Amino acid sequence: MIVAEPKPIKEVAGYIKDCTKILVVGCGGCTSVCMAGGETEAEMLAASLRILRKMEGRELVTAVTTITRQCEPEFVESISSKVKEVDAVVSLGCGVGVQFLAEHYRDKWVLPALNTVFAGGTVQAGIWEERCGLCGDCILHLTGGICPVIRCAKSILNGPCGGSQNGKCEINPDTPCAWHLIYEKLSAMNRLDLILQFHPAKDWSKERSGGLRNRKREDAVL
Amino acid sequence: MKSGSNLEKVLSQGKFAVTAEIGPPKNASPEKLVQDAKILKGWVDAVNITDNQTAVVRLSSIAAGVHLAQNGVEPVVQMTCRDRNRIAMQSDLLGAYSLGIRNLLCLSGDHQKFGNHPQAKNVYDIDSIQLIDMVRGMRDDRKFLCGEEIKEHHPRYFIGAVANPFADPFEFRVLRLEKKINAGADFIQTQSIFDINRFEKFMEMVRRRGLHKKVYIIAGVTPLKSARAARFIQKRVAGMIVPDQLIERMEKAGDQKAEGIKIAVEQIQHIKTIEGVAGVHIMAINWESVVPQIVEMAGLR
Amino acid sequence: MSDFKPKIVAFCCYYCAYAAADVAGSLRVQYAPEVRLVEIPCSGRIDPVVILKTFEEGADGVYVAGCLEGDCHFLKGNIRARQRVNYVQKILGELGIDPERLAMYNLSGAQGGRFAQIANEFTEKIKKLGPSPLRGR
Amino acid sequence: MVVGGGIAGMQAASDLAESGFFVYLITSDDSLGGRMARLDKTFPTNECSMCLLGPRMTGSLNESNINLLTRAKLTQLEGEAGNFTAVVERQPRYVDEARCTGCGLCADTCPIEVKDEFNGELSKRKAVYKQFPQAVPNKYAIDIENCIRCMKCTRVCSAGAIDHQQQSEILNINIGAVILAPGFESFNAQQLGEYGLGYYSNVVSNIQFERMLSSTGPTGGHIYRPSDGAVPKQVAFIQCVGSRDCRKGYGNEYCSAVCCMASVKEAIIIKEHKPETEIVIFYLDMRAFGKNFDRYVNRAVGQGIKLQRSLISSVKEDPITGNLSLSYCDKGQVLTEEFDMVVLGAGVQPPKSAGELAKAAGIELNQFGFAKTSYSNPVETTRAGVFAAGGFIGPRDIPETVVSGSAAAAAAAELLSAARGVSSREIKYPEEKILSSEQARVGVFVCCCGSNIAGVVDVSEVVKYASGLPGVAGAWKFTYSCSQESLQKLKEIIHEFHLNRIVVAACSIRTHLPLFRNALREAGLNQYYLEMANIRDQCSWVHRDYPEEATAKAKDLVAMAVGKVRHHRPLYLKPVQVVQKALVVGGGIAGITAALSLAEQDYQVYLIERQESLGGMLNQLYLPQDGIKPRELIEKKIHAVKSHPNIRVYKNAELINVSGRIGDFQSKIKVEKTTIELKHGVVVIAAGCREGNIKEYMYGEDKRVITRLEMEEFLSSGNNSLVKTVVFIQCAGSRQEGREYCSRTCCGQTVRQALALKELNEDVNIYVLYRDMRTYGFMESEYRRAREKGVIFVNYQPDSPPDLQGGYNGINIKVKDPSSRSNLELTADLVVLASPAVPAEGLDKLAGLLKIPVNEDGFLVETHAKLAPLDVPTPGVFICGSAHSPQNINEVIAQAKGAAARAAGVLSKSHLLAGGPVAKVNQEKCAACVTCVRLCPYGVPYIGSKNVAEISPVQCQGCGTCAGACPNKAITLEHYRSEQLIEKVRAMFNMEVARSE
Repeated sequence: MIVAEPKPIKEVAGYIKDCTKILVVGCGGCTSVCMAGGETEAEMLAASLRILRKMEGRELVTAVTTITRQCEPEFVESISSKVKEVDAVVSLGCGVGVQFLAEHYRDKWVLPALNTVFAGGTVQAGIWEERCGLCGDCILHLTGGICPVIRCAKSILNGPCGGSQNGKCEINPDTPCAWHLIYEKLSAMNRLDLILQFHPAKDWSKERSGGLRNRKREDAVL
Repeated sequence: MKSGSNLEKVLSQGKFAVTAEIGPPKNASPEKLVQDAKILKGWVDAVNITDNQTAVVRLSSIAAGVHLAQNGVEPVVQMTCRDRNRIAMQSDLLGAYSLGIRNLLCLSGDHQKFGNHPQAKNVYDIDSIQLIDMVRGMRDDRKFLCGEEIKEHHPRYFIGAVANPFADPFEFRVLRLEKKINAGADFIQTQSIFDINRFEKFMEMVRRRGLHKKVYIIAGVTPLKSARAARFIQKRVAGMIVPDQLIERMEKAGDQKAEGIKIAVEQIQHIKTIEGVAGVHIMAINWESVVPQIVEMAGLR
Repeated sequence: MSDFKPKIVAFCCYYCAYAAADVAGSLRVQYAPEVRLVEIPCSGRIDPVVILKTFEEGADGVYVAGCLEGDCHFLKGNIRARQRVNYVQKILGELGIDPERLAMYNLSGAQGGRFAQIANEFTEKIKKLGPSPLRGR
Repeated sequence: MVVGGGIAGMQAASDLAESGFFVYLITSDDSLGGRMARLDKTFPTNECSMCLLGPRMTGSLNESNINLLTRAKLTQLEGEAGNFTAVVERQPRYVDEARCTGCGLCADTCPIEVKDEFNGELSKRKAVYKQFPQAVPNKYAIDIENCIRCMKCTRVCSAGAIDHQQQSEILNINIGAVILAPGFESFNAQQLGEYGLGYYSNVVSNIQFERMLSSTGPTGGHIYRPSDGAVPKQVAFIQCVGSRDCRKGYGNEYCSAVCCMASVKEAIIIKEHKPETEIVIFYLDMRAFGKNFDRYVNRAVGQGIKLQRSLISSVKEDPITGNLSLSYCDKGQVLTEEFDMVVLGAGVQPPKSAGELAKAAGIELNQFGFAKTSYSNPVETTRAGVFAAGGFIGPRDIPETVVSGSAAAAAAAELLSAARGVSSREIKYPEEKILSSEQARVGVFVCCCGSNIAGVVDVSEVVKYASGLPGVAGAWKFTYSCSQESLQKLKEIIHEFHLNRIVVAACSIRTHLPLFRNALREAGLNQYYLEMANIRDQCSWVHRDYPEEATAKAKDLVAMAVGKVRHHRPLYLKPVQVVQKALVVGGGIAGITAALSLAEQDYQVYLIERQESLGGMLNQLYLPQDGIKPRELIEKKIHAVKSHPNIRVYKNAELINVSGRIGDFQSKIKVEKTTIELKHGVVVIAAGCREGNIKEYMYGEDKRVITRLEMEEFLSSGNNSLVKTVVFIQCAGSRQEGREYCSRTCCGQTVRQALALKELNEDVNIYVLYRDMRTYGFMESEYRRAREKGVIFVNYQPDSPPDLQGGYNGINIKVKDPSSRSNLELTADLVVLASPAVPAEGLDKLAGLLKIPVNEDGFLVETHAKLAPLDVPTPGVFICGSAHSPQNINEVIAQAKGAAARAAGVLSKSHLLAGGPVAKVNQEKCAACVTCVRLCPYGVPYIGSKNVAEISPVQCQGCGTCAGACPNKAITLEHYRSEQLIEKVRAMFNMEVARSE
């Protein structure tokens, strides 16, 4: 899932300082699961913004709604009547959600309430961690299912670098060295040959630096 | 001869090579470099120039290399993968060669977190082994990384790589060394050795795989200035092992600097006896003046 | 400030805090009349939105009272409640509302005296802090 | 048939009805309630007696399997166990119960006033009357002896209920078993002229005093001197009036067991009303032997109540001031003190009707006139199929009365197990109105609770305020909202005003929610359309000195309840299957008795015991008690257990895990090295107690110092020829810091051991050093016998305990005798310590497994100290025996049987109802984030085949932890949904805004 985290409330309050009516839109997808943008957080943010306004002595009218996923035009459209009523929309979706809302409602300010941080998963209740670098050219079959692109601070493909010690990355003693993990995994699976292979320079054109990526599935296009 | 550099000549003749290392200044003046060149001239076979070491901005390693060369010292230009993509790197490789640089040491580079621009975006378009492969390809296959032919005047570097016998997983370090050799490394400079036993073990594994016959291994030595410095390296620098008894010895010594020099000399003498070691690389950062003394005491000149 | 009569909402779990309040009653332990009790089956039921909205409505102070730690009728609800209280305290801090206005207490169902003591203590604290910045706005 | 409408009778009747029997509950009174209805508060929790009783009475009346007959007497019992014909004579009430609405107009118009015996004749009542405001059934009755037939009542009664011509009727009722629970009476202290009751107006009996304390009593809960209405400043209590007195005509030989605590309670209540009152309790022994009693007494002493160990021989009145002077002996001196008021701690005695009833039922009475029952089965009378319960067996407090009611129910159910379910009836509520779409019309009912609430809170003001709240269709004031009359009225108002949401502002949901929910159901409303505001326990009682603030708070609480109830939704309960088997933990007398009772009632029982043999503590007791030898008793019972086809015994077995819920538990037990899984519907905890360690009195240092258990063995060996002087030291390790409770069983055991010694050798010198001899109840006779036999009892004070020195000739003991203020020096061959009874090993762990709280002393905590002594908060789990608190064998047996009856209430049903306020998933919102799955302490939620969370309403315990964490608000805890809580809070602030505007 896409993992996001709340922006400082006062920062969001700053975005909407000139608004009197806002719609706070939660997302029932990834940001719900990572407890950053579900209805609970949407309610929390709305209440927080109202409280800040109240303390300024000004009123802020908020409406709160949550849509199943902000990254689907139909769901985005489903709140059009509510959007019409307000000066601005505050989205608790990921960066995708904010943009989908902004694109769909061209004449509305759509403001982000979250910082979208990474693609990852729940390693334990309340703790999420990055796992995928969205590089567009997966090499996990070579690395024992451990991604060096995102889990190595240098994204090196022929690791580990010299900074690997006691299985930890040099830049953070709490972070495991991805290449150490790869080494252990491949060694346990008796496939060290994979790590000994020279991994040639990667084709990064499939990564974000290759320009806006899209994907098409012909038979699904309507 | 692959490159025709002095270092390559020394090594290929089977002589015990001596290299040193200097860090370029954090300014635009060649003064310090010229000074260091004067000190080192005649004492060493080549001198490494670091590439924005620890991710701190310094005078470019290629330019510094040119200054050294102009002052009679053969440089080993270091190149890291942190700050340039494959285009910039190949461009710089062409440029450096045109300025007379012949030795190149390929590294991935310290993470920017440790430097003075932790906010910088790192590149790591390619990694150090890919860099070695790329430099070798330009030399041997006369091709750019993309496969395009270098029709004439292809750069022919004496390709160096680094090895850290003190990083983990230990057993894998030799395998990775082999990977670097396979990618095209001609010589290897190791991380500073304090734990000589571990280095012995490392070399034993190297010999078992016959790697010492495929590559020149130059062992890294760093004279310790003080017990405090030793302690700092032990605790703070990733990928370094400093045995406690070494620190204790430094602490007990009356003149810690002299003791540091003495230890370095002893280490060099020990290293010289290890089969498969082709030379020493003396890394006396900010203490370049001590290099001649060590070289002399160790009986290397 | 002496005539400031704070409005305090206490979210009390049925098994301990509410029961303790009843015991305080049967023992006629007298305590501050400012506290308004809202019964919840377990302190673990409390959610951050309810707490924050209680402040928004104008509460000068809010506390959640559950069973003693380790003695939760529902095993761990009171631990969760404490975590959520901590979370809302952080948000209150961000909003510029003294996090001290929110507290978590633990007591057993038999501790009528303790219930009264908590009510008094907390009321005193809120009186010292003065009216909530949201009061009357 | 249950004879007696007091708490014992009601308990027996309701347990039987729960277990699938049809019960005739007959009482000679006009109302249910018995003695407890006369009490103001109960010890040691100071809970309002009527508040506890009210729901019970209403519950008994409303139970469809109980047929209540008032003014009815059992006159004859023919046939045999399992098939009796009971002849019941019903006295006319002269008021048609079916027609009477309890409005009270008849009493208002009645010109005749007579002394009200219910209030101890301190006030008057009419000839047509209701015993007390909360009477159940809420029907008037005519005292025909005093009625002059002026017919005023007939004319005023619009319901046409008055019928002076009513005749008594004789009913022949076919029944299987009879439980006699006619209760007890107070000793009439007028018989003891020296105390002046009846002559000196400021001398009152304890029952009169209770009535004065009661807010519905003659003085409305205020204490005034009867002579001049002044508030008394000095009050004396005289204990043992008519008890522990073997002079003919001076009362009874036995100890009445409850008066010490009752007086302490009354004293504490006076202090609560008027803290400056000086109170002295004159007593012989402070018999605070029950659970948490000693703490209660210590609290009284802490509040400045003086306890004076002195016999009062007479009371003298100053005829001018009405003051009373008491002379007593203290530390060798005779002192005289004057008091404004004297309360006599009059004891209890069998009801006057006991003889008549015994004759009718064909049972024998004991020497004191109580029902003769067996020590080994304390509810069994001399006639098969006839059982006894409550005060009719002997003096006892409320929880023991409740226990005996349950025990008698179990005994009857054992006898009649074949007939279970044959004649029981299902309750039919009117069909529920479907209201979910209708706009909320809230009815607010504000209770005065006599003066409990109204004495502090301005109830009328609250009513007025409530009626103006949004959504409120009307507000009403009730004197006692829990009375039959009020409940009836509530139902009528619901219909009349088309109410669909109800707020009752009264007392605690912990005691009264079921009652009002039931009323809603009877009115055709979903029971969850109710919200209560606790304006008594959490308002009027705790803000007594701030009536204005209390009223404001009550208004807030009412507004909050209204705010919430408007957002209530109807909730429904679903039937779920019951595993009709029991797990009994503990193979001592308690566990064995419970197991046998359940097995006899035809339920499968798993009995597990940690030790390698059954029997527990009784294996170590040799001396007969009431003619029964504990070891023989236990051997007989073990044999019965082993041969019973319904009981499976696991020895060396330990409960290691329990999951599931009431009706469907899954337990893992470890038997030696194997783990066995058992399924059962209930758990009975009978883990017992053990002898605690003693650090004092040279125990372990000198072999001549032994514990009471070691003494049992010593006596059984018969080898005691060398012993010439024996000293017993009581309270060795009990009633001290860290173990502030009484071990209860020691005083009786000491007396038995002393008598056994004397029997073996008349010449042996025996001294008993004691703090209070707690030979309560009939044990008092043995205490007296011991004194007659020459056993010397010496009192010691805890601040100067006996001092022991080991010597060649024996153990030298020095003890200070506070009555003579001299030091007594003794040399003993043997010192016997009354060792403490402490919780069994592992009880805390067991409690943890079943989520049962333990008290400061390590014993299990019951749901309610008075009315639910065998239940614990975890549904489907029951406790009995010494794991509850230290007890004597007959008491343990009664508890064990009682627990069996409580358990049978669950096991008798094939299905239980589940659901209601549980977590519910809105699957459309669920993002399957797994938070609830990880969080639930019971592991209930799971991600189902639809890839969203599912929560089974049967297993959900309703804590709402998941709802509090759900990131997308997909989970709601019904009845406590966030919006309901927020609306509840908002209501209080909205109102404030409205007020300021």
